[in-house]
Parts: sequence; C-alpha cells; structure tokens
Amino acid sequence: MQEFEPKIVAFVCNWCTYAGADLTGTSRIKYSANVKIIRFPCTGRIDFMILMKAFENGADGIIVSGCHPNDCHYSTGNFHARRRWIVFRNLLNFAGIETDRIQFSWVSAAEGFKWADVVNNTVKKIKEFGPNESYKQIAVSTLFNEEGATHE
Amino acid sequence: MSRIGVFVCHCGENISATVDCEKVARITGELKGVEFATDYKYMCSDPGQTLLKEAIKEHKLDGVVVAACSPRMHEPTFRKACAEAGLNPFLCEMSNIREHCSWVHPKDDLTTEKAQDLVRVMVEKVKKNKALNSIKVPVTKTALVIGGGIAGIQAALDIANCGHKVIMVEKLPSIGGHMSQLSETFPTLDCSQCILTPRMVEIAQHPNITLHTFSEVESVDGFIGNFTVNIRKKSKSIDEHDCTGCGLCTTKCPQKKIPNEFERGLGFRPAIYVPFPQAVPNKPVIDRENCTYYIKGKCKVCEIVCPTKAIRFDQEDEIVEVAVGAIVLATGFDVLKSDYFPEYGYGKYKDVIDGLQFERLASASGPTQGEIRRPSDGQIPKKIVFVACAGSRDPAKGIEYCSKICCMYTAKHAMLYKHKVHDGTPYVFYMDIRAGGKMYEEFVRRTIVEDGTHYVRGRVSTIYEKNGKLTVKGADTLMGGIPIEIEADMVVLATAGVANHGAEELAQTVHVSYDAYKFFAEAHPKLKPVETNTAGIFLAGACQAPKDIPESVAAASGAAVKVAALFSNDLLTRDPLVAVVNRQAPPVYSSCVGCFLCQSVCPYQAIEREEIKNRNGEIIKTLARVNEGLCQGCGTCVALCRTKAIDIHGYSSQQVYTEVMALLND
Amino acid sequence: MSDLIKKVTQLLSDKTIDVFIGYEKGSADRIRATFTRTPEQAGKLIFDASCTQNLAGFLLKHEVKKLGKLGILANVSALRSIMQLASEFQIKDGEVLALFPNADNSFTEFTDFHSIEAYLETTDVGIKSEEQEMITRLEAMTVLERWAFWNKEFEKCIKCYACRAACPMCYCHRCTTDVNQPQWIPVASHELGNLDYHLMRAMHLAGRCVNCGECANACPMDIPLNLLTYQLIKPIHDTFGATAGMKADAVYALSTYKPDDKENFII
Amino acid sequence: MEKELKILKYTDLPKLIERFRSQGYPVLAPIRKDKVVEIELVESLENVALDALLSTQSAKKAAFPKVEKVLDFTFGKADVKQTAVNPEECKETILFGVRPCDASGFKSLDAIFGETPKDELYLKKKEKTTIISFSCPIADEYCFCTSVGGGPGNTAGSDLQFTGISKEEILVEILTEKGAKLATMFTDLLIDAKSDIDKSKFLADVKVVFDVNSVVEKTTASFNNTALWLEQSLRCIGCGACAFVCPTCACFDFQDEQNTKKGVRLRLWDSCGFSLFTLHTSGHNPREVQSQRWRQRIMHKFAYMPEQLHVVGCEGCGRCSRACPVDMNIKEHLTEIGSQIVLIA
Repeated sequence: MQEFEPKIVAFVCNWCTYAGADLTGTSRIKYSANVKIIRFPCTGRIDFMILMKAFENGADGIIVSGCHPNDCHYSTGNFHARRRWIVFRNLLNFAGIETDRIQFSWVSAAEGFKWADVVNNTVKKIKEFGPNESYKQIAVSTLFNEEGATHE
Repeated sequence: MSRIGVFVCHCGENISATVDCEKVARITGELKGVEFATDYKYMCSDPGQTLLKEAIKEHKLDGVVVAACSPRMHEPTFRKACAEAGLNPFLCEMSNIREHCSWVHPKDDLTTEKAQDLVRVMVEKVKKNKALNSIKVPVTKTALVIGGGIAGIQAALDIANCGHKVIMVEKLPSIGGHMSQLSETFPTLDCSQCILTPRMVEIAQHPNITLHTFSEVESVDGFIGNFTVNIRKKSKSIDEHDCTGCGLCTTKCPQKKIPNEFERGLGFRPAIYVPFPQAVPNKPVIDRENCTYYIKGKCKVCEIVCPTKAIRFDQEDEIVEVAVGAIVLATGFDVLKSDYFPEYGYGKYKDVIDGLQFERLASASGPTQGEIRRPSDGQIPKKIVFVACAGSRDPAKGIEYCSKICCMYTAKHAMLYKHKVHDGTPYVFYMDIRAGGKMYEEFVRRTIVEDGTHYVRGRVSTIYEKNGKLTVKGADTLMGGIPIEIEADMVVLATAGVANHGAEELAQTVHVSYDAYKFFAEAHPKLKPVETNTAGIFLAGACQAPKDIPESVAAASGAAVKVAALFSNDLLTRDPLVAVVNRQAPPVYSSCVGCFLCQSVCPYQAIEREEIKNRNGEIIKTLARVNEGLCQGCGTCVALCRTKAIDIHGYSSQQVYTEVMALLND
Repeated sequence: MSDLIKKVTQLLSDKTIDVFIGYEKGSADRIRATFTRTPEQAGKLIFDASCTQNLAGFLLKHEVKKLGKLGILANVSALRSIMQLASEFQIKDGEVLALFPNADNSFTEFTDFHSIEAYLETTDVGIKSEEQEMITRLEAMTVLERWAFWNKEFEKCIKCYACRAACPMCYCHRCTTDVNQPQWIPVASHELGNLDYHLMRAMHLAGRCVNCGECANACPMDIPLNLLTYQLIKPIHDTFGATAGMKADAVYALSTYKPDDKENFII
Repeated sequence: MEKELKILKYTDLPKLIERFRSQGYPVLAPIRKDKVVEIELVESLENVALDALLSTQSAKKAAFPKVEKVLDFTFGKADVKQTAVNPEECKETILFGVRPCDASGFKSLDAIFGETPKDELYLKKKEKTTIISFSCPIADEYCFCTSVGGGPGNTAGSDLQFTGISKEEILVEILTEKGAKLATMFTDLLIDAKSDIDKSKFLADVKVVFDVNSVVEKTTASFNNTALWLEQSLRCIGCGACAFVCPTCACFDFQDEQNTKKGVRLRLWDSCGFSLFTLHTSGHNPREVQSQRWRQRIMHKFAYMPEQLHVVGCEGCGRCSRACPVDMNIKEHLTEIGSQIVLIA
C-alpha cells in the first residue's frame, strides 16, 4: 500500500509568512507539496472556526503562521491571535482533539529557510500521527455516504 | 452561474518546467462556473495582458483567476488589466503557482496537482468576490518631523521649501543633535558648527516651520493623511516670549557644578542653562532636578536678576494637539554606555573617553577651547590610543553589526590630534578599515601616511592604569598575533552607535516596527529604505541604523520627497479591503449586539459607536461602525466578533470558508 | 414575614423599582423565577438553599425590560453576570437594583456597579470542588479518551439550545449558529453539528463565563457543558490575569494582550 | 380486529428481543444513560429501562428522527444531480417498552404527516414500525394523560400492550393485525388470559385536572388575551427543549450540508419557541416576542389541531414540563386557561 500523504492547510498572514514563503520560492528551497497556503491579511483575522472547518473538510494537519511578535504589519494583530490560540488550544485539548495537529509558528518575510523547515517538519509529524481519524468519523462527508431511510 | 476565466502562466520555464500548465488549464476549465481557461507563456507581458483583456470582453467574464507568480508581485498588474477591460479589479485573484509551487517542488504529478488545487481554490474564492470601489480620504498637508538633528533639519527644510507646513519636535532644549557636538567633519575637515548652525537658524525662521523644543510626542492616532498627534511641551520654567535670551540668569545661577551633557560631562553648566552658545532657540531652561529652588524651595536668583521677569517657576507641561498628514522619524542614535567596557576601564579611568568626548576636546568651542588636554590633569597627552570597534561587530556585546562611522571618525581623530599635538604619537587599534565613500579611503591614507598614525590590526584585550599611565594590552594580528603593550596618556574608544534611548517606546507610540537592535525598521531593505510598514510614516537618518552625515542628509531628503509626493494630491486613494459591520432591515438593523469587545482589538481606533434612533430621537440600538478611513484591514475584529456582524472585504468569511472547502475537497 | 418580602414590598410600594425578579415555589420540589410587580404579589417570594438559579439572564429579556425599573435577587453568579454584561455595554450603571442574600438571611442592597465590584473583590468566585474534580479527572485522560467522552456526551445533544437560552452571556440576537452565509455551524444535531456548536460556544464564552452553571442545569439531556467553559477559566486567569464578571469596566481578556504573553507552542 | 388477551411470563421477556433480533428486526427501546433515558437500538433486554417512568425524549424519533437525510446531490459543470432517499428502503422495526402516551402520540403525527401532500418518508417508517407499549404502573405530578383523553393503560396507537399483573406475569393485549403478526413470533410463550382481568387494578392513578373540551374552547377564544400569554411566559427563555422532547411536535426545517462538490439535504426538528422560527428575510417577525411564541405552542396543540385535524396535539406525558429549564408547567398553564372565565362568542 502507498504511503499516507497528509492534507495540510496553512493559514498565513500576508505580510510576513506569505512573503517568507515567497522567499522560499525565490531561493528555490524545496519542501513537501502536501501543504497548501491560504492567505489572510493578518493572523489576527484567522478565526478559530476556520481551523475547525479545515479539520472537518479532511485536513490532517494545519499550519498557522504570521509575523514575529512586535513585527506585525498592523502592530498588534499577532498578539491578539496569540492569546486566541492559547485559549483555543486549551479548549481543543480538553475536548479531546490532538492540538499537535496544528502547528503555530512565526515566520518573517526574511525566513525563507524557516518556512521550508516548518512545512517539512509538520509534514513529517503529521505522517507519524497518521490520518485525522477522530474527525473523519464525524465529518459531514460521512452523511454523504450513509444509507438512506433509518428509524434512528 | 458565474463566468470565470482561468489564465495559467508558464512564466517562461519558471512554472512550466515543473508544472504541466496546459493540463492545469484543461482540468480547471472543467470546474463549475469556469467559462474560459487557457495557458500562456508570459501572462504579465503585453500580449499576455491583451489576451486577458480580450477574453474578458469576448466571454463576458465576471471573474478572473491568473495562476502565475506571487500576488505580492503582479496582483496590481492584472487587476489593472481587468479594470482596463471593464471588469472590476477586485474580481481578479491570483493563484501563486510559482513561488509556492513550481519553484519549491520537483517536476511530478503531485506538483501539477497542487497547482490545480491552488487554482481551484481561487476559482471558488472569486465566485464570492464582490466588486469594490477604492476609498478616497482627504490629506492634511502638514508634516510632523520628530527629532531636530541634521536629518530632521534637512527633512523639515526640504518639505517646508516645497511649500508645506512642518511641525518639528525636539526632545532637548535645542535642535542640532549630535552634529552640533562635532568638531570638524570628515573627509573635508570643515567645522561642523559652521555648516550646521545656519540650517538651525533657518529652521527657527522658516515661515512654514513650527518648532517645539524640550518636547516629546505623547500619542499618535489616525492613519496616513490624517494623523492626530499629541505633543508634550515640557515646562522650561521660563516665558519664551518675555525671555530675550540675554543669558544673565545663566551667569548668576549659584548652582554651577552640573555635568554638562552637551560637553559629555567634560564641562559644567548651571541649573538654568542654554545647552550651547549657538543653541536654537537660544533661550534657557531650568533643570528642575538640579535647581536649588525646586530642591530646597528657596533661591529664585534667576527670577530676581531677570530683566524681563520671564522666569515661571509654576509653569506646567503643556499638551498640544496637532493634525498632520505624514510623519518623519529622525530621532537619531546614541553611543554605548560606559558600563559596557569594564575591561577598558571606561568610566573608571578619567582618561579613557569615547569618540564624542574627543570631539568636544577637539572643538574650538569645547571645554578646552580645542586643545587636546586629558580630563584627569589637563596635561596634553603625548601618546594616545584610539580603539575602533569598541562594541561594534562584537557578538559578545550583543552588537553584531558594524557601526559604520567609527573607522572614519577615528581616522579623523588621529589626524586632528596630530594637527594639534605635533610631537604626539597616535595609535589606532582596528579590525578592518571600512572607508567606502567619496574621498574616504584617501582620507584614511593621509592619516596613516602624512600624519604617521600607527594603525595596529587587532583587538584590545584590556586597559589598566599603572603608575599614571594607561597600559593598553592588545595583539598585532598582522605580525602573527604578537602581543603588544602601549603605555598611553589617553585612550579614545570608538564606541558603537546604538538605537536612541526610548526608541522602542516611541516605535510603539507611533505604530512602526523595529529591528532586533531597536533601530526603526524600513518597509523594504532595498526598495523602500525610507518608508516604514505604516503608511504615512517615514525614516530619516541614524534612527534606522548608524549613518554618517551625508547619508543621513540623503535619507532625509528621500523621506522629504515621499512626504511631498503624498501631499501632491488633495485626496488619497486607498484599497477598499476594509472591515464592515453588516446592516439589516428593522427591527434587527444589524446582527451586531453592541458589546464593543471589538473596540479594544482595533489597532487603529477605527471602530466607532453608532446610535440608531427612532423618529422621536430615542436610541433604539447602539452598534459598532467601522471608520473606513481609519481601518487598515487587519481583520482582527472580524475573528473576534461572536455574531459575525463584522466582515472584511477581500478576506470575507464567505471567501476564506470557500477556500478551505475548495482546497480540501478535490 | 421574611426580610425579603418586607424589602421587596417596600421597594415596590415606594416605586424604587417596578418589578422584582425573584424565586417562588415551582412544580414538585423545584423553584422558579417570578416577576413581582405589586406589593401584594411579593408574598409568594421565597429564598432558600434550593434557590441557586442565576436570574441575571432575565435582565436582558425584551418583555421583562419593558416592565420598567428592574430589581433582582442576585446571588454571586448573578452579580458577576451583571458586571460582565456591564463591561459589554448591555447594562448601564444604576439601571438594576440587586438584592444579595447574606448567610444570615439578611439582604444587601446594591444600587451601583461600584458597590458590587467592592463586594466581589472580597468573595470567592471559584468553581465548586466537585466540578474541579470532574475537570481534573478529564484532564487525566488521554486525548482519545477525552474525545470518546465528549462524543458520547454530544451524541445526546438535541440542539434545543437550552444551554444558550439559559446562559446570561448568550444574549446575541443572532448567534453564530444562526449565521448561514457561510453556514459555520451545521444546524443538524449530528455529531459534527453538536461538536462544532459546543466548541464554538465554549470559545465565545472563554473569558466571559461567570461559572453559574445554568447551561448544564438547563440541559434536558444532562450534558456537563459547564465543564467546557469552566476549564478555560484557570488558564485565562493564570496566563492573562483576567477573571470574568469582576469589574464593570474590565477589558475582555481576548480583546487585549501583553507583548510578553507566555506560550510554549509557537515555533 | 377483535383484541386478544394473553399472558406472558416475565422470565420469557428476554426471549422476545432475542427472537426479534434473530429475525433481523431492529429493536428500539428505552435505555438508561446516566440521568437520562434514551430510546435506542438494543440487542437484548438487559439495560432496557422498563422501570423508567418515561424516556426523556418521546418515541417519535422511530418515524421522525432529529436528523434525517431526504436527498443526495452532486454538482456537475452546469447542473446538479439529485437522488432522493427512497422511503421503501427503511426496515421493519420494533418499538419496544415505550409508554401508552408515546404510542398514542403518533395519532397527531399521523394526522399531520398524513395531510396531502402526504409525507411518504414519515408514513412509510411509521407503517413499518410495530409498537409494543408497556402500560404505566407509576406516574408523577407532571403526568396528566387522563385530562387529555389518554390514560396509563390507553391502548390507542399500540399494536401490542403489556401490563404487569404480578411479579411473574404480564398481560399481553394484541390490538392490531401488525401486533398479531408480530405475536406469532412468540405464540409458544403465550397462554390465554382470563377475559375478566381488570387491568385498571395494575395501573397508576392519574387524576383528571381539567376538562379538555373547555380548555380547547377557551384556548381558541384566548388568542387576543395578550396578558394571559405574557403572564404565563415571562420566565420562558425561548429554547426548544419542550418541542424536542414532545411526542406530538412535528415542526421541521430543511438544511443543505454541502461542500464545493456535493451535499445532502437534511430534515431537522425545529421549534416554534425559537425567535428565528418565523423570522422573515425582510427582518420582519410576525411572532416578535416570546409570549407570542408561547401562545403559538398552546394554540397549535389545543386550538388549531383540534379544529383542522380533529385531534388534540397533546398526550399529557408532561415531558415538556420535566425538560423545561425554567419550570414552565404545561399542566398548570392549561388548568389556568381552562379555569378562566371568558366569553365564548
């Protein structure tokens, strides 16, 4: 059987990490193709619910990344995001969701190498975790396949 | 049903080398709502853009996805092209299949599949895009210059001479900055004061410039074109209008033994003082920490002798609110504190001084009237050692950068010393000589060849006092690292230039970012050297990194041009990617419940309270409203809002939600 | 005649308030909220150990507000609810008169926020020990065990939204659950819809929950919902130094920050 | 059909479930989950909560579950392919150990879903459900079945009804063809019962507290009695607990759950207690305040249904009162309505 290729979504801020990932490209540093980026203006914009949606739609792992503290293009967006994540991780963990499937990081526009590392390490980690079974069991998509009329 | 056009760019070989662009176009062309899909060698080229424009017209496209390089590179290009073809530019999105795909992955199916995914995501996003119109905001054509050193002075004069109002804020009682402390300047050795003071006077007299000395910026609100700044005018304890600057008070003040900051502690000043003879404004301030009256409650000699009764002991700080359209930061730099060099005995031995102190000794207006006499006993030092890189390029001191100006001023110091003490012997310990710049290398040569300065390549390990002499221990790395000991009469440390004290706080007050060394950060190291990441705020001089005078002046003029350009229009056009609070029909009005938890997350104070009233003027509901002039579109409020009453154009909940779904359901 | 009845009769007859929200005897051994509008009605007011319901939620109910100036029998949870609602601009100072039951069956009258704040400073606002034990027990489990635990609980959920309706902090007219552009939370009460709903709600109550336990009490399917929000109280207090419902002008823990907020998971 | 009376031994009860299962019938029965009693698929009699007064939720889920798929769809390039769920697919199922009020509760649902256009999905499931109810030996202060025409031994809606008549014996009433057909699976365990058995001796005593006809009359007449509805509902917090545990509440909502490629259409329970229940897109809400929603709940069961479907939409099971977080007690409120003096035009 072939190796498990995890689906990983990256939610990154436009000013630091997205630019950092651009630099990874300009520097031709190679990394795993499992990760696909969705651009946000700022980590402060990243709603915890979008992370839940990613898991529900079949993500095995998530990367959230933005500007280092004090570097936020909007000066404080990442500070607010950080608080939100601290709380959200607590909640997820208590609810029985593997918080380590979400990799939070600060990657600046200058850290092309770091971005590649973050991606590769996350892919490696998620491969060790295996598919996100807990969520796959309850994902909406299960309804799609479920048999029709039931009494319960 | 949407009519979306997909344009896959080969970027020559850059993309097509690893991604099967033709396949990407073919597959994504099958997506629901995609009307037209093609691939092309160079989408950004003229023919490429023409292809795009014609497709928009021919297929009546209502959305465009260009799969090419990073949107940070060409989004403006393609949005402009769409606009020219009559499609609202905000209905155009880019898939980054170069930086984020072809350049970072090998040539295989996975890479092409990823490219397809990235395009599919944008196709779905574009379906949710809304046509938007750019926002126009008025520009207040007054600039604020923070810092009255040579950089600030240059920027202020340039802006003012373009016919715009300038407000200058200087922390100290006089403008002039470090340059006013210098004796003579490399590489021409013309006297610093002589070239600087006319400019200082010009500032004071310029009809377009308002000067606030002994003042600091308290707060900055607003955004590009529309800043509101509060300036704290610290109490000078004198009435500037009544005071004629006769200076009688300063001579009569009984308190005379206060170390003079301007002289770097090499001289003394009274409690009521003018920092230096050519100060602008040339009017004294009372140093309340050291004034007998403020300490003991009695004295008031100055008040008694003042012919115009200008002394105001009860004067309080004053807060001035000003409206400005742009801000230039020119707060300069500082030099390392003495406690950095225990091994050099700086601060311990009177005759170990720093470069600025040497400038004062060499200055005709200095404590020694320009004679090089050592602080301890006023003797003329016959043997003098200059230590370059004192702190700079020294990870151990936490300063890895090169302070850049030291090589040159050390050479200048050695030269000045020789010119003044003909029988003296100057030594210079250095790591490398960095003399890039017009006439710089020649200048250093002269110091070495004509003035016979002994340059020793190597670091000084320790300096200690032995029978009245300063023993300088070092090694000559060019002589195979043989140990050297020099018994010097005086040592001058070319201490590293560091960020000004309080730079961090100021950065947070004006909302600009700063680097690891607390120097203010430019928007781009090469292409935007005088801009900051905060629109409307610019950098001039050494507050960004150590700079010499010509560099500071050049940067200042650069910043001034940016300001002038901004002021060249009455209206400023901004991207409409801002947050909005939804509105609905009565009786709901909006799903906003007016909890205003969003108010404190907004970095730009863009969230206002809106009261909805009935015909009788009674308040029915209070809800949040986003001031689209202030909003910079970070979206932090959006993520916080429990009722999802706030959304943001360009990154709306609908859009990001669909992106996630499209990405994961292939 | 009890002190309570005396006091309320007084407040109503001298028109200090128009309505008093208190407790009366309910079905079987239950108690229920009652809205006393005339001195005559005051007679049926009761207060005893069983009167634990947090009545503060009613302060925002449209039809109750319309009755006029409100008085309320407020236990610690209710007082904290009032503080939290005040910090979210839902109640103005002086709008509500609160009667707080002291241990000696006397009642303290709170007419302004300041006095409530002063009182709360001296009060233990922690969660009950049995609730803490339950949380500790869950925290001791492995992640997958916890997942199984909550799945079993959420399976029972029928999305009647009694938790939301009973929560004094769930006063939004349009809950995220009711947002359908996009449909963040599946409306259906299948496992996913339930999980999403409860996580979303817990997150929205993080730093706002005053641990009154109404959500769990209200749940007809007996799901221990309160634990979800309760277990966030400690980290929020320890990391950010914030406790909900203590000050009327408090800044919400999640809409402020410290540059040096501690975390150990961001690389 | 003529009802038959049989006797079954308690000790044989487990065999019934075994046989139903071995014949491939899914069996739904009340089971305990901590403090709540749920009706779920069971494999054997053990942990079937026969002693429970009532299940927390009603048995309506057997034919009207809280979430039910009605449609699958997939998006093509230009069209949407749909496949509706086929009602015929549902299995013959046995609803075991529920109470008479659960069984009779289906009267209302049958009436509502039987209206044209007929709701095949419900009707098929109902048709394929055989109900074995257990009469009530106990009742509590929330029960008022006798006031709405039911009772602890009411056989309406049941196919078989079991009544414990001693420690060892159960009286089995075979009430319908469906019931008889099912009974053939355990005829060998049944012996004939004496025809003069007085079942009522073994039933709980539930007092009649109001006259249903006058309640119906007065409810109908009270539409404009705003004060009454406001008074009763001041403490109502507008959740849906009452509706969701109710055996006769039939309101539902359709929701599509989809991604960018495909989706399902679901039928979900809804409640007139929710403020969004009647909210129009325009922002207008004909039932703007909670008292109007409370009025709707009562009027629907005691005015509109009797008038239009000739059934009272309430079985007196009292579940809504037990579930209500703020102790709205329907028995009390109906008594109040019934006892008011109003002019019947």
